[in-house]
Amino acid sequence: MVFVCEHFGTNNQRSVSDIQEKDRTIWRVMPINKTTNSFADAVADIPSGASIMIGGFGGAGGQPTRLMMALRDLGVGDLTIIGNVAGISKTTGYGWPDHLDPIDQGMFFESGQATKIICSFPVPGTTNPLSDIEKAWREGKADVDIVPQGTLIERIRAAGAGIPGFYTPTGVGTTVAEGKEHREFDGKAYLLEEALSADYALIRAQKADTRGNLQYIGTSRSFNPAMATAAKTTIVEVDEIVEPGGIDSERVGTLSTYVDRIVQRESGDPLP
Amino acid sequence: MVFVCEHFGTNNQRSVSDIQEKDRTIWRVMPINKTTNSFADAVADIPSGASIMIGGFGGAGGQPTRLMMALRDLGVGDLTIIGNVAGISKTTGYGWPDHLDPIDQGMFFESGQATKIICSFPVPGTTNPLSDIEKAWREGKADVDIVPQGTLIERIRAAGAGIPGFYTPTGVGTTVAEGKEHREFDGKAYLLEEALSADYALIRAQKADTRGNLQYIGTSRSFNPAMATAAKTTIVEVDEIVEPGGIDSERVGTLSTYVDRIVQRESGDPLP
Amino acid sequence: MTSVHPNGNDPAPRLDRAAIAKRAARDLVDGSTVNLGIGIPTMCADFLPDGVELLYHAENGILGFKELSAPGEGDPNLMDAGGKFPKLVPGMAFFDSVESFSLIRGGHIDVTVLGALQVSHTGDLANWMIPKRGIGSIGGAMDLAANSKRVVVAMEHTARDNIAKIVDECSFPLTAPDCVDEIVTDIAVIEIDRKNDRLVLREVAPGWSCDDVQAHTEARLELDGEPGLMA
Amino acid sequence: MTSVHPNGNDPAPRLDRAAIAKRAARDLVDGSTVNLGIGIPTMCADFLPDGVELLYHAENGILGFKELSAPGEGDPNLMDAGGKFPKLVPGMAFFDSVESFSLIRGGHIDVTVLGALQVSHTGDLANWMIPKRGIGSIGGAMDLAANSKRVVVAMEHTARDNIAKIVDECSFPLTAPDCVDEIVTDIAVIEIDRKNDRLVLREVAPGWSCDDVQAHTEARLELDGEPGLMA
Repeated sequence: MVFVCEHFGTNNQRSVSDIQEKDRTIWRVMPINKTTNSFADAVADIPSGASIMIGGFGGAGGQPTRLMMALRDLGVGDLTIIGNVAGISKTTGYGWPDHLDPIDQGMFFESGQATKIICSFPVPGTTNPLSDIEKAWREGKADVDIVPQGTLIERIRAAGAGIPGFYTPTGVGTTVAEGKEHREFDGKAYLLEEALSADYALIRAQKADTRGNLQYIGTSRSFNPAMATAAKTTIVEVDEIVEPGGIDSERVGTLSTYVDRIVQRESGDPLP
Repeated sequence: MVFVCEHFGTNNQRSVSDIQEKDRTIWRVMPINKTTNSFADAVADIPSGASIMIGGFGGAGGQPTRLMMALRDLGVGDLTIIGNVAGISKTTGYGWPDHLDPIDQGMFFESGQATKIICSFPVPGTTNPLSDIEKAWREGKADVDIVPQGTLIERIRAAGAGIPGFYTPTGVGTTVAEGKEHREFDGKAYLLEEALSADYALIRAQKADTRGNLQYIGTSRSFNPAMATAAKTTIVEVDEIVEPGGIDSERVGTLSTYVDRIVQRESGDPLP
Repeated sequence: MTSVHPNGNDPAPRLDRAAIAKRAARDLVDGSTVNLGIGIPTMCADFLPDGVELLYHAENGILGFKELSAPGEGDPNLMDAGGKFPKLVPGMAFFDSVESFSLIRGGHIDVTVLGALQVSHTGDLANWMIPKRGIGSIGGAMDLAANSKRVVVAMEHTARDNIAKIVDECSFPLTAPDCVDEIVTDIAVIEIDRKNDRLVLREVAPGWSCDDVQAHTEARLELDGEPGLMA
Repeated sequence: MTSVHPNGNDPAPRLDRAAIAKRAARDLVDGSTVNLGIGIPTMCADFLPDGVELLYHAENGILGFKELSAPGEGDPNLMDAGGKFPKLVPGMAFFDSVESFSLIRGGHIDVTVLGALQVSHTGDLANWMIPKRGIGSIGGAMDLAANSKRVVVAMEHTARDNIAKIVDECSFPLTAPDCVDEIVTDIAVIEIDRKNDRLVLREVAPGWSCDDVQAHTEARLELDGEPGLMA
């Protein structure tokens, strides 16, 4: 056991899983195992009318694609979707490898399940065809609440962090500011923005341990870590589930306290 | 160059430095090198009257001890110090190995250089001797502004993140709330707290690359990453300076944009 | 501030600090994220019921720590909030103070166990400053007390000279109003029914009657069924 | 909204998109943290002066990216804000959207280069919504425009049918008021003197006179010395 402390300060490349292998008997594993058997099981209790955060930035990386498909298959309706660059991959290919047909949040508007989206980027570039979200909006079937991206992520972060409201310079003097409280600090104007929480967060990570600690990779962090903190129930799609210690303690991107259910993708899943 | 992309999604244990070794010629290094030769040089422009954030939590880990000693030697006065568990190690041994004499923020009050501290924990436990900060306060030589720890770190974070003010539940109904705006959200009372910035941040990290990206270890993050974002000038004490690529892109705890100067400790420094 | 029982007339020995911790530990639910304050609260970790494991949070930035390193073997880069050096164990996570207090303030701590100078009959907590010292340390106490899902006070029932700590109104500066759910002391377990602003005596120490406990308590205690025996 | 020069009477060819990007790139200072919008702004990266290297920020969570992966070789887990796949290079850093927009909103981006639908004489920027579409995408544009230390617009000087884009007052919804510092177009470089709410014509394209540029500009242009030649 001395090994751990002697080397902690000097050899940071060593991961905890190495230690575990050296002296497995000294560690006990938390009995809480958040692994869920299937994507269908993981979303089965989501009711009609729920508000649902969907992680990622737009594009395939960091998007909980299999959880989204399970929610679509569940068929519940009157959903409010909260996401970032929402539903533009299908018409533009945004963030998807060329050889794949993109899948995005538009699926819930195409299926008629969603009646509202809160996002920063619902409309593809001006020369692109309409997204499913934009179509639903034109037909009067969906409300679209467009929020500046920095304000959107900060509102989500605030919900998880116990901050009910904060002031931001972004949006002052624009349509975003309409109806909002303005306040000056040091002679400059700011808007009051409020926390944004949800009933469920569907997020994506690279790896989870069985307790629910999460590790992210590359730019696939995006909205996922903040959303994990801001929903009543957080459900995570991962490429791999490992035992505690299988994620380096220095690389935990979301603490297990925030996570309710984890589902592992099938190995060799053709979707990114 | 294909190597990078082929393996990125599948082998996350590989660090960027490995790639650099495989094909060193393809990378160019940013010309900006933030390395500073000595601790004395790094703090030399700090004037009397400056406000100075000092990183760490309390204890040796994450404390920029050598930068603090250089600032003491510089001798400038009328300083405002911003820190967390400020100045209690010397009287209690808090967070220091048993065989070493603790060094803490109290040094600036013992030397008479500091006239104010903003912190959460200036007083050692009730049965311990007075800290240097408490002594200076009793003698009327220093103001002490005591802020709840979560509010303190959030105010620092807010300064770096462009949030001039936010509402928090912490402190409502206590002396901390006196004179502050109260506001209800969903029937619950909150306090308005304002951003807290500084002229300088002296922080500590395990490793820096020459551009100023920082890597932290263990619990030595604490106040350091937020302080790096909230000061006009951020000066960093590290155990090791490496070339860009020497820190895994997944492990950058502070972005180089926030960092102005980095100083490497001597190898074998007896202080933690 | 008066001595509630100036003659110190105890009908039976009070429980020791370990026994207080053991009793407080009995209510901790498996898998909870908990923050244990310094002193008796920290000792709860040594008395968990069989099969119960907790996820320990320290506000300086760890989740999932367990026992401390042996003397002389700790590393300053792996410290807990009390300034001690835990061991590195699998499943641990490190994070900075922003994230640590987001977790606290956001209401994600299931249970906080802490010590107190005074607790009022409405659950007000005072534990950060003794007025006569003129200055005190708030640290993370206000965040933890105001925002944890459940706040348990584990402490000795009275201060020196039998001064009451469970009082009608706190005379010491508050850490947070209306926050304490349960008080575990060396002579009683008291539930704070915060909806009705009343203290309910749930358990008494062996050899102590309800009247004995009341005699050591400034605030009025109510009964809701016969109190059990602390064990 | 009217055509400022209905006959499209150009005295000389306008610069192409690459030349606009090249001119905008000339003002970028070595070591700056920059965010380049989609289109002409992105092309700035191809025309940096010798010895200048920039730290590229993409709001989805990268700092320090450079060129893109070859077609078919990108990884969705390493995307830029335009949905393309950069290469992994040493010194890169990944972070989440909270940190990315803290960097932006906190004023840590040295220069943002972006496109525009309209810019007013006071530096108001409109670039997120065409009113006739009825809906638009804000994305990170408001945060970047409102909070970057310096905002440069790189765009074609007029819209289709010679409709003015540099106007007295924006008729399109604003991205941010009073934020643009410089406009680089295919016929001119215009500084926005925001203290005095005036546009100063700094450079003209080869073959273009100040009057020619003014004829394509709704807002009044002022001179502060003889304009240089764009090159």
